[in-house]
Amino acid sequence: MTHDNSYTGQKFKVIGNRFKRPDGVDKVTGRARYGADASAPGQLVGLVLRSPHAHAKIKKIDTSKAEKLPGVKAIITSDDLPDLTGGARDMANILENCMARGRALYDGHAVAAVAAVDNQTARKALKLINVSYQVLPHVTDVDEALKEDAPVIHDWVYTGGLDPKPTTPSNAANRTQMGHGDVDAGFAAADVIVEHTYKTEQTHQGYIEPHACLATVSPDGSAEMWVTTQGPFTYRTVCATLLGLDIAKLKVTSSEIGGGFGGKTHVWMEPLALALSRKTNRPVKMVMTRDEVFRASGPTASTSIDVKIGAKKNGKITAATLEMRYQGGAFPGPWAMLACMTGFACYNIENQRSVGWDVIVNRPKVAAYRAPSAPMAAFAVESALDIVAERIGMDAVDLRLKNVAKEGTQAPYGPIYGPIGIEAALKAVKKHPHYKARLQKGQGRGVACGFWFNIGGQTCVDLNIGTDGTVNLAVGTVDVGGARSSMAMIAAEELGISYDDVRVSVADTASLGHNDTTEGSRGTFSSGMATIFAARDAINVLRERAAKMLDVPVEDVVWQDGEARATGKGHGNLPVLSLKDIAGKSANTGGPIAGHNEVVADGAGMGFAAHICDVEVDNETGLATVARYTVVQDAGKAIHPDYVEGQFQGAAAQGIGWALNEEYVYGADGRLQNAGFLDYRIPVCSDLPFIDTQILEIPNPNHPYGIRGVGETSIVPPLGAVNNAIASAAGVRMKHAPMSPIRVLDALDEASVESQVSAG
Amino acid sequence: MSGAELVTTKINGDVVEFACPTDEVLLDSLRDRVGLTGVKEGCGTGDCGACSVTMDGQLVCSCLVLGVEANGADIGTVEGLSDGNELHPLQQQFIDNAALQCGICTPGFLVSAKALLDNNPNPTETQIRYALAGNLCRCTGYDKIVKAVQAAAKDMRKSKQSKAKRK
Amino acid sequence: MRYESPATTKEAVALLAQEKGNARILAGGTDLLVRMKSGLDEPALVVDIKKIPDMTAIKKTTNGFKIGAGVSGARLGANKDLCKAWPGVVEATNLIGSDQIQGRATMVGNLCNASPAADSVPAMIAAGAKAVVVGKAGRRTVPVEKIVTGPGSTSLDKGDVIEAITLPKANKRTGDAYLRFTPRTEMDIAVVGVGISLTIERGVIKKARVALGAVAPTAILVPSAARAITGTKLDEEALDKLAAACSKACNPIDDKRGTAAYRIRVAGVLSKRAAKIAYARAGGAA
Amino acid sequence: MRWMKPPWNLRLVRVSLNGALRSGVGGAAFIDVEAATIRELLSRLIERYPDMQAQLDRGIAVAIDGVVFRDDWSQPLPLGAEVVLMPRIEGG
Repeated sequence: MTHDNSYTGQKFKVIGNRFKRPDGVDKVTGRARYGADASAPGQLVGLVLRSPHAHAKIKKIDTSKAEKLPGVKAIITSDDLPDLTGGARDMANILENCMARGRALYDGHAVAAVAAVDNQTARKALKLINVSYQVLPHVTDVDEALKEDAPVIHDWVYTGGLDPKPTTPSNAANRTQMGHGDVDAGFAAADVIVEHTYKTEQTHQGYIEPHACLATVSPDGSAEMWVTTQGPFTYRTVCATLLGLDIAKLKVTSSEIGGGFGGKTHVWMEPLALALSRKTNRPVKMVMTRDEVFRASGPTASTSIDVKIGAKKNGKITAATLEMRYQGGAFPGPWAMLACMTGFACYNIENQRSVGWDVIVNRPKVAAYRAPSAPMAAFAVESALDIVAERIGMDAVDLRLKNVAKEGTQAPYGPIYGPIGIEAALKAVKKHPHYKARLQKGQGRGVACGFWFNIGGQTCVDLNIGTDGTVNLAVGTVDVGGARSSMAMIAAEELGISYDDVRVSVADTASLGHNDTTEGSRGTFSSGMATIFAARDAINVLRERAAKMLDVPVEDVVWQDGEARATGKGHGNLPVLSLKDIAGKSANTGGPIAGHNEVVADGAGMGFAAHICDVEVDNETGLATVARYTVVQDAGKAIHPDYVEGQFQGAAAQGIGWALNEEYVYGADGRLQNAGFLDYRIPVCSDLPFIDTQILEIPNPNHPYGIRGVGETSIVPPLGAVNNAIASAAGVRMKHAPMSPIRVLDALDEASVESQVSAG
Repeated sequence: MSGAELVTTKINGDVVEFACPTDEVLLDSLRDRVGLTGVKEGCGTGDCGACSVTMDGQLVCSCLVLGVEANGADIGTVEGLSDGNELHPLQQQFIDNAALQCGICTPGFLVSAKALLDNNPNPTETQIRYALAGNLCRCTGYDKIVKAVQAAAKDMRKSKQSKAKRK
Repeated sequence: MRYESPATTKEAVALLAQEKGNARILAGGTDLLVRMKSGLDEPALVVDIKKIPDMTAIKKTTNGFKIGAGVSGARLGANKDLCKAWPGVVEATNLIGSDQIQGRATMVGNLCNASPAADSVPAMIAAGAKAVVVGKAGRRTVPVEKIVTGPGSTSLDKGDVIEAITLPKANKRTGDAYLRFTPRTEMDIAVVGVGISLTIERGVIKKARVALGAVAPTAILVPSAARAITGTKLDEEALDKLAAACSKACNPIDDKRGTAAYRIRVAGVLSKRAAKIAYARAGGAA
Repeated sequence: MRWMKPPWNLRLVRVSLNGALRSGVGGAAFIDVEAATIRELLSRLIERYPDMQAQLDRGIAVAIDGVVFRDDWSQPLPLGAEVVLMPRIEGG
């Protein structure tokens, strides 16, 4: 049965309220079970030996001593895993990232794994494995990797997207170009042209729960895995493909997930746990240490970006270009392409071109991180826009409004936008009390915008009605931040019953059809859509059953406010049947009552946000502190406003951390120097103010409730907003994020030297 | 092989005995030997606070205490916060204020916030923020957490007053 | 690994002296356990000193204070007399880590970990703190600045245990302060730390001690910085000289937490700010 | 109008291409294809430009009048619709 996904403007009773989440009690009492909280009889502990070198040939791995240690049950290296190098490169890359094959490609790259009876024994065993390395030249910086004398990391990588096709391998995996119009003509027409290069350092998602799994493979080929993941179905497909298991025989159960932000969309050590279990015929539990999470699970790209914007004196942007270099770690990725698609997405720029280079370096494989690739491009664009505004003497928000993207604007990646919310967000900023508030001495204010596509994808849900009229809803997207609550609200809304009568669970891969990974802000949009349709299917069944109970044709039964009533001539005195009445009699009217839906949730609504940021700068130390922060974002429709606000606040906090202090620091030896929460400085509670939020609701026309995704967009503006605020507070325009005290003080020094020179 | 010792300790009011290797940290003893998996490991180096417990009333990271040090001590974990069926005001306010998203940091925050409010029933926003600085949260931006602690502090002061009045 | 928790300092010394393998003292454990987790340290013997009454007490003596080696930062902060007499020392110790870390971490542990960036050490040095060292040869008293000899190394012999830290009696006209620079407000390691104690008479600084952290292989006492403000009323000129002397005394490195140039610069900035606080605490008018 | 509409008497859809996808069709910014659905569109494209297969394998999406479709290849292509072939995107 196909359903119409158009927005209907229906009036809501349940949606928009702030209910208590169903998993709340479990999570405040410590009962909720996360990745590392499961155990199985006879389980072994799996640990990974990792490369201490940024780039090295693995000459020999001698495991003989370790194997002899009592309690060691299995040791694996790439020799124990399928060799996929001849086949599809993407799968081979995933496996090679999980376990080095012949070469260690970054500090932290797995070279062997051990399963032993306990953690102490496994740790000893790792020390007894003898790996002979031949250290190779390495490169970790994105710009250095493109230089002619840089070591070329893979001999099979030829830059894609070039014509003619290159004949020598390169660290540039791909060149992408997006845009439209005639940029040369546009720049020729400009009164002012601003051109700068920006750099951003590598950051990590920083979820508090390390990767963890418990894998069991039986000799008959069946297998189970309990794992913290955003995509149990994807993990199943990938692990089964990598290891040659039957997809249906591998049951993956997603645990409660302690944060993901994109980092738990890729497999890391999970295939190793399955391989160790297969070799030992025992359950194997693997939990990464924090050091391993930083060194060997995907951070986001570090970048180097040239931006050029030309504008008329009246503020109209005539042309804009981006030339961007994004490193994807040791393997090719889509990251620069995403940057090309998002960089100018907030604006209506007739002549624009975005060029992106995906670059390979000796760093861990980059994974998606909340609106992947967009924050860095936005840092460059939003910072440059403020410089344009300053040069032409225009208010920076007015400049943005003058060029803002609207319904009918062509996106950088081609299509014409439908109804979108960036103009409304900027107008809301101008009206916001924060924007009008007086600044304290030493403070400055900045505004910046952000965009993220949002996606939909394959989704299915099962809705089962119990004989007492309460409802079980099984969804296949995971609950990273209150999704079960939103889904229960949607089911309750459709069925016309109370929120408390719906219980939502995240299904394992054996209980529900394929669901795409919970990424791209798709959870509430997609599973919400499937839940609406499943509930409507269930209502049709309920009407049929009511018709039987009332002995009337089903066409005469309508569903209203959680009740079936017969309409039409002669039915006036028939009883009204509640869902509970019908459910109670289901055994005699045809058996269990359920609704199902399988859908490709297409038509995701683009997300836009505008942020206001006040910072205070200590001119003597370069320390910038965020004093006040406001997020304005279009949610389409906020199902559960608490958790929509929570997404806005969390995304903004991550963006602020990125803007101020978070960065991977590599030494000259190519090793990561700050693989821990002490020196990788994510914001602590005392670093932040309350983060004010304003939810806009501009319905997505392609969702019955008008839902857009909300999870990612608000990590995009903070880098620009913070930079613009620093400029306003301290008079320096930063070109390198994070804008740490050292960089800000350097900029202040340069500015004072320049002013002395110009004064002299 | 590592030596092991028998440890007798009181955890959430119950006397518990377990044997643990001398180099094992209390976090692992609590999780793997006593089964209290509400105590979470986020870093193992005292930088995230997910493993916060109280030891003889003092807030500590259980990843930085040896299991054997718990011998004779009184340990409090998130599992001991609620009074039977009744949630602690902090637990209730964390739910009511949507102060958790993924929830992995929540047990540590609750234990730390309780330690704060036990010492200072009426903390300022700044005092709350600094007291909770040892607990990392990556989902919420701390906004709703601070508000939940403020609300719980108010609840606790009220219930203390009404108890005092009844007496 | 053997775990021992002796009841006296003498027993602790004997245990440490007898051990043939790697022996470690466990006070707060906030550094030791991190090193053990990462595999950097694999002791054969750990001696927990927190069951030794002498090591877990804060005593007011005729000469000042004696603070046991096992006293945590939290207990230090709760001692009103100590907070009043040596606020800079207490604040410096309380800056180490979170409340959770404060529940365990000790001044002596902070000292013996021998990190150049240890927060309590410049404050102790500025305050004229001494370490009571007990070893095979008995008890001796060593100025704090003589304990650490380089990153990760100390002047202590095998079997030596620091039993306590002593602080002199604080004069009413004495004030001390410690400031550090970190990018985050909490949970961070000093990029620069400055401890200053000074004594004034009618607004004029009579005696001063200035110590810097995180700008050299060890925390350093900077007599030239003390001279820059001695005999002054901490006017702008004195402050500038203080800053210059502090910057000059720095011998820092570039590392993941900061550059040498930044440390040199900010050592001067913080020294001025710390001096003003210490001066006000000594009763000097701003 | 960004481009001329294709003649109405043929069931031609004008598809614009972006970024790396253009290299699959010899650099063209747009091409006219006779197709009633996304599925037909993609099969015609591969018939005419075998190089497009690699791009398709890497993942693509089709925007019809601004609405992005990643998976539902049965979507009809209305006459006169604005059709854009773009890379398939994921997220965090």
